[in-house]
Amino acid sequence: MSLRFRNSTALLALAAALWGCNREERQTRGKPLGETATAAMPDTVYPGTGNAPAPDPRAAQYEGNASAIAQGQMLYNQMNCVGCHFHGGGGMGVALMDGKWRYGGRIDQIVASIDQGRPNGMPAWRHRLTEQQMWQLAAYVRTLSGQERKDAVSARADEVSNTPPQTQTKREPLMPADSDEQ
Amino acid sequence: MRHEPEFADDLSALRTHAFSYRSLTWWGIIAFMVIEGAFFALAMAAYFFLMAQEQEWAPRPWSPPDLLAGTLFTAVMLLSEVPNTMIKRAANAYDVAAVRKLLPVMSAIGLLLVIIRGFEFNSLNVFWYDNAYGSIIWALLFLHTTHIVTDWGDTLVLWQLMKTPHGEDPRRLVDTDENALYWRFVWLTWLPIYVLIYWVPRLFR
Amino acid sequence: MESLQHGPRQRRADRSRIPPPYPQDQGTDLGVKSWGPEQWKIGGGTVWGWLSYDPVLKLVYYGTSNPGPWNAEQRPGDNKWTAGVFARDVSTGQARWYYHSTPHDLFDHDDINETILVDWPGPNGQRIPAMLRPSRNGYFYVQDRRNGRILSADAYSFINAYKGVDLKTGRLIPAPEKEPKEGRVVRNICPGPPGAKDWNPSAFSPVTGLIYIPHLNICMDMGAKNANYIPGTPFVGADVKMYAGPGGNRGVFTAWDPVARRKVFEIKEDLPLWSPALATAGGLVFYGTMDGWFKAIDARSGKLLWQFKTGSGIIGQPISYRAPTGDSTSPCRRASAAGPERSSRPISTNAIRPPRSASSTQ
Amino acid sequence: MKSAAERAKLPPADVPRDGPNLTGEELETKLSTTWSNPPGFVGWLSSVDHKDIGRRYVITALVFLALAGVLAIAMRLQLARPDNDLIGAARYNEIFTMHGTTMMFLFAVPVMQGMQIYLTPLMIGTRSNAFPRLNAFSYWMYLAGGLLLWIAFVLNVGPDVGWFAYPPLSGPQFGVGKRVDIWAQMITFTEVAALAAAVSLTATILKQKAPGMSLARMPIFVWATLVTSLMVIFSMPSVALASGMLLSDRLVGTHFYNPAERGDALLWQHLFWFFGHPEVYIIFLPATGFVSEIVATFSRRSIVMYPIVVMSLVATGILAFGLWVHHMFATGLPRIGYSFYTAASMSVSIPTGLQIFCWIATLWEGRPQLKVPLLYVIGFIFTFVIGGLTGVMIAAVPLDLQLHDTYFIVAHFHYVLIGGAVFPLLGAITYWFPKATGRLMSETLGKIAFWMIFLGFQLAFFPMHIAGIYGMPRRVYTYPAGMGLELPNMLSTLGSLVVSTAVLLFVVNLVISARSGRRAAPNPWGAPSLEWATSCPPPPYNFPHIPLVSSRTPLWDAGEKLPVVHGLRVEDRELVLTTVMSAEPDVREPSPEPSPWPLIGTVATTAMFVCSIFSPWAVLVGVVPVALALTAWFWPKSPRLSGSL
Amino acid sequence: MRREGLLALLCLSGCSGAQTAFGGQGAEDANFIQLFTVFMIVCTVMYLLVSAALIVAVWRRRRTAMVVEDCNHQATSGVVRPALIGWTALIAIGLTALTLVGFFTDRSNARNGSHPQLKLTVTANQWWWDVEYDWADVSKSVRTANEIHLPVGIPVEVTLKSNDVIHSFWIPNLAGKQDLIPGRRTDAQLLPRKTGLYRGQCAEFCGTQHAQMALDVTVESKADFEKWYGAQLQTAPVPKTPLQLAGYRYITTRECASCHNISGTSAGGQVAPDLTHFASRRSIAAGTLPMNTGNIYGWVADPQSQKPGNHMPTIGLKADDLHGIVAYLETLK
Repeated sequence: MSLRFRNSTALLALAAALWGCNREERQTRGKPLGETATAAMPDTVYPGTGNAPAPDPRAAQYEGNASAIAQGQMLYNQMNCVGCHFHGGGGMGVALMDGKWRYGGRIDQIVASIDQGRPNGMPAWRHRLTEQQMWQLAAYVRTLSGQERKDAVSARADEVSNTPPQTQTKREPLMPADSDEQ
Repeated sequence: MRHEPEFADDLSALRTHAFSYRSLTWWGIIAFMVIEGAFFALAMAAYFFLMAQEQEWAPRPWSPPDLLAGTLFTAVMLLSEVPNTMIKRAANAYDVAAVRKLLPVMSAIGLLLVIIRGFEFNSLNVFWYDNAYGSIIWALLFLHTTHIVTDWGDTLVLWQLMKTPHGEDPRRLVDTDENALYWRFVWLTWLPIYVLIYWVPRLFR
Repeated sequence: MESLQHGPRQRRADRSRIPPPYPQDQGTDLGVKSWGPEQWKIGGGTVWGWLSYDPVLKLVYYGTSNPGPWNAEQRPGDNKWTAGVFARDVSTGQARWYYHSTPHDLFDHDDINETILVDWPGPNGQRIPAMLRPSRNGYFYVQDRRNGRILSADAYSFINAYKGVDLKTGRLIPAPEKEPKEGRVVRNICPGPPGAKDWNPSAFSPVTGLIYIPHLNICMDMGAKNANYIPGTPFVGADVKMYAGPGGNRGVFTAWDPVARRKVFEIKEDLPLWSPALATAGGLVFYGTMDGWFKAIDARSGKLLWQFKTGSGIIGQPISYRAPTGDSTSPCRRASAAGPERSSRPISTNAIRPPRSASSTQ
Repeated sequence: MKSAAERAKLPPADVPRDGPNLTGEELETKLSTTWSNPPGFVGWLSSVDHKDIGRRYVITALVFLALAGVLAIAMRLQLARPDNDLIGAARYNEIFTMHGTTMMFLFAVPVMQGMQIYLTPLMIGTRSNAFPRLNAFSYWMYLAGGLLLWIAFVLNVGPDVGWFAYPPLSGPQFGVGKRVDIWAQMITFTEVAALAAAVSLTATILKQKAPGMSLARMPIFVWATLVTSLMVIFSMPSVALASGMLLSDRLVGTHFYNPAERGDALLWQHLFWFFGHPEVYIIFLPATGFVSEIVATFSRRSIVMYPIVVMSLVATGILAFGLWVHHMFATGLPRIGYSFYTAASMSVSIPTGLQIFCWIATLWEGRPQLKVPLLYVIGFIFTFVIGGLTGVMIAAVPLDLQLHDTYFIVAHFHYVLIGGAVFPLLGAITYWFPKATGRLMSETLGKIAFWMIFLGFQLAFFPMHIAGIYGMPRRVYTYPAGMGLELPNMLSTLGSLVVSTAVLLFVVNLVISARSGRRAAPNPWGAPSLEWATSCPPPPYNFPHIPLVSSRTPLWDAGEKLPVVHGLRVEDRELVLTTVMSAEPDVREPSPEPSPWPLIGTVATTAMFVCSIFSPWAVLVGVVPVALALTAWFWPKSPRLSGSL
Repeated sequence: MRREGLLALLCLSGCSGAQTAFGGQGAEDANFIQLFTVFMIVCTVMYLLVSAALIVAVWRRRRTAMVVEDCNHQATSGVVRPALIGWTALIAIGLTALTLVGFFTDRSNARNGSHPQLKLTVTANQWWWDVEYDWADVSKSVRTANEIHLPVGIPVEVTLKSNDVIHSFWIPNLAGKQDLIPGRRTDAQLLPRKTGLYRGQCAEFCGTQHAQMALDVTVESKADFEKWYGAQLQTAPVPKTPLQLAGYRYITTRECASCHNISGTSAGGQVAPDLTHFASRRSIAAGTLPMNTGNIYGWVADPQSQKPGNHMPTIGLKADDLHGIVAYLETLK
């Protein structure tokens, strides 16, 4: 085999390796042992047109990660989020499949909403869920409005069919966090 | 020990092409038919298996598929057997001119069928992601659609091929004969699927 | 139903001295025994909806709500005192009798609907103090309000979730093929969770002797699943998809003759009827629809006399009163749904629980 | 030589043909120029010579055998001690899935089909397989499927749900990410490859037998090939449909396997095992073909009761489709159905019992020469019969309920697959190595390798019976101490090390003998069948003149001179078609020339399949290049007489 | 054929294992051992026949062989045909006999399980078992996890269902395995004949931690069973010491209550093992670790290191919370 051919295949394999290996990584332990339970969550709700705070480093670990989204889907059912938010359509709770996020649609902003709770009935889950679980839940919630990559999302859950397959949900444009429109 | 050849009989007089079971490609086409036949038979077995799981077939509130598009498709398909038989006879009679006239007709019929199939897909009254009933109905229709489209593609390629000087080669007539045979297989497999998609959901309401 | 952290306030084990009408309700501590261990504490069965009071018998009648969670497999047993009707002594609060209309409720069929107290023509001419109730499970109960015995129980709407009410034992006969099992959906269960008629009360007209029932015609697919109990979150455990029942209409306005036990006339409405009815002496019956039409129909024939388009869906109670002008025909006022118009789902100021629109699931 | 166009117009009389006036050296040079591949790397890629394709199939399959073998060693090292932490749970699950999938889909079936593609034309006396381009397409699709799976494994996106991928574990909710999609798509590749090869082999056997070779005179290996190919044609669509439905469940949200929407998890098991059980016979029957050929040659006599052996092959092929539910005895189906499948599973061992009788009778009647291939056959009989008998045991429901999904089953199927298929394969490779390379493998190295493999195998896999009875379930990455499993697992690990060194020795023997083994005469073993009538290695056109067959053992009955037929064109690729039953010459069939289009078609199909994992629209968009490639593949090149397939 | 004889022959190391198909303590498993013995005998005889024939065929030295060198490689001696008929008859009879024996064993198993006096429902989840004892009087039902107590000699019917993927309920000492399939209800019959401590394990690959999904089975006398059952009916004891109170307060208000249930407290989670009588069990996390204080500490502090990939998160507890939790958990006898 000519030298050039061998080099090009090596390069190709390296590039492919970088693409592949983190998207399916199962991180089983969210937090190294011994750290305090939940570091104070920076409040990422910012009024008016202030610039958004720097994104949280943990976001990259959970966004578009298939195993985090699958865990989030399981927690979404188990922690009774379905009871209020249904399957994204909303009922007692707000709808999660539209792009309207009054308290911010970024993953760390959603984690803040889960952690601190929000008016009109959203309970605060701080100390009732671990931080890793909240991030997994936020990762799943973002898939309801099609924010995540389609190849990290599962088409359906093993339950009654309630929405079109998630691999085909349109990506909703994120409304700016402070838009007053409902 | 190296064997010396002892010449028995001379085969130079044998013909270089033959129709039906004497042709090699005929056995190839039959093998592909058996494969796709097994595919359809298993898909229908899955259909009945899922029907047994459901309490009511065409489960409420999904109403059974509308009949118009499906029945129109079946009618046109059965009518297409007339030009299909004519092409087969023409090919067997080495009538290249007739074949060159009929192939565009078959291609047009193929196009018409594909268009009707488009209407069929949105007359099913159920989506593939609604329930297992919807999934198997869409699967059966999708499988047969790949079947129709591939054979329509073959007919188009054959039509273009026959227009070129290659059309004179008698082997191309053997190909036309076998393509006509395969077309017959396509609408033979459609009949049970038509009953399963359009009529069975009506009987068990 | 929303689960409460420290268990339902209403229920406590009753030592009623007079035995309830039917053997299924007799026994001690049934409120605890008919549940799994500790499950009665998170089992729901609170009180909401309509109360009636009989000054002569000095009894208060009210219904109890559905057991929690909706997934019946998680709470085996009859789940006593839920989805039934209590009759209590108004001064001491002791339960005189209790009738369990939907034991081991599968489909969120609370029994909180209104109980209309009437004098029922008894067999040999004497008057029986009875009570009429178009229940959520789809049966029109006529009971003797002294001891709760069932006089008649007929379906006033299309029902396939149950097979009927056994008048001897008073027990609802279930339909086993419609019982939801965890992990597998059961389809075409009629009536759906809001019941054959939700909380909106019907109206009895002494003039025509008919009961005017504005109710629903909604069926559902229901998939049960393991419900997790976290105080402050809905304790449901069921995926429900609701759709129109047979006939394609989601609402029906029925005039029911309780004595002849049959439907006199019915008006098919496209949207489910969540508005209460009002029957007046002038032979008029009023009700409203979800798309804002306030309708008046003739009490005997059911012919639509006039209708008036209001600003939002009507779930308020139309009332009539005599105006000071002394006019014979009493003009009527109706309380339309007040409150902010939110994504076309009217929230009435006095509604306890926002009704579920046809498409959302629980 | 005239250009193809002029040759087409020549009157038939003066077209050069082989025969008494054109034979020997001059004929062979003309034929080799007609039948050899175009020069250079592109020529190598567009080869349609069944010998090239067969050799590539076998070599690629052996590479995958080695890779899966390394994974097997990793698993054995992890299981050597209780509560071992050499390999984590997730990684171990990936490894056992890759081991199972590679062995079943990328080694066992392809290596058998590779041997069949290589040997069938030589054994029935023809110059090429029926649809040579389809054959080339089959190999490229197989290679693409194998690369897809292993590149994914290297990129940590390998499947981890077992080689059978039961939903709902492999379903959209619990089969997280793209792992199972890649597994299911690999199934589509290997199934297309196997079906294409089966169609080509069936047509070859039915239509291109040498004149005079009626069905009753076909070698038993060719019978085995025919039965296996028909089994592939009937069983592969089942796994294709099942994996297609799994892919649509996972990618577009259909509900085939979702019990909540009235689908069913058992639908997958029915469809998968309807393919699964015939597949293990697709792997086993060619091995019986090898054994019949080796036993006949090394007993110096023809097989005893040829009709019984052939009928046993056909009976096994048919019965194999009737007993798939014995994989599902523990799923709570009605018990009456189970007793039917117990009886069917028991009855399938009768034909195999007859075949073993006939082999032993042949050895009894003949004068066995204990060469390496015969040693492997004897090792096969000793090992396979144990596997067959444990198979009879687990066919009974009460036994299977205890032994199902334990290491007893792991022992059973390794006995019937390694014992039943790999031993005869190693014997067959040693037997036909001289024909393929022109050199003999060394006997001493061969014998050492055989005894190490045979004894190492028993040491590795017999203790697994004990481990299974002692309650060790399958697919566990570790087991607790104190259950009596320490000793069997340690023995198995030692045994597996012995077997792996022996296989290494076998490969060394292969490589050394290919370069410097003793030169082989055309028929080094004195075998009876036609492939030994031509030189070692055979020329591109296999036979200068197509032989005329008059008995089951042509070379033994032909004496000095081999009767041949002649009159085939020399400057165009041509072979003779004969009637199916009695093989009378019927048609002179032109055979397609080499073409790069099968490879280009494979690249287009691969692009479509792989991209369809990531977006369903790729199926519609990807069809266009595939259609263009196939059209170019079938479009006849020069206005010659030759057909296009 | 005495069963002990066969056992001595076959088990190399100690065979009184807690999880072995050769235990024989259950009715179905005893039938299994007898049937296995019959099959072993018949199969060994057949194997010896084949091996003998093969060895003789290869190593017999004789003058006249029908080989190609003597130009009569087609001929076969007269004995071959009758031998074939005999061999076929032998196989057919052997297989029919084995099938019938198997069929009768199956019927006797069905008879054993026909009148169950104790009903259980086992629900499999990803990587733990949820066990419920069902009685006509529902308020007497008991819910526990990863362990089963059975009275000896009483036929038991276990209804099997699954919340996620396919698992397999298998206690080799007592009976064969049955799969637990989501959306379906299957059932298994147990009839324990001998008291003892046994171990069952999931036998169908069910995901990352399939290997550590075991359940402890205790077969005891009727009296002991009644005593155990009475204890299981009680709600959790009230915490006494301040450390236990701190643990109680943490568990019932923080992460633990979202998943676990402790009857008698406000912790009502239904999606993880029931902890009401946690300390009375023989192992932690479905047979992963034996029950002792050190293991409780190790498990609660960092479950992902003991059973990587399971659904119990590592909370990263502070030291005093951890002490409190373990102290309270140990009171849940």
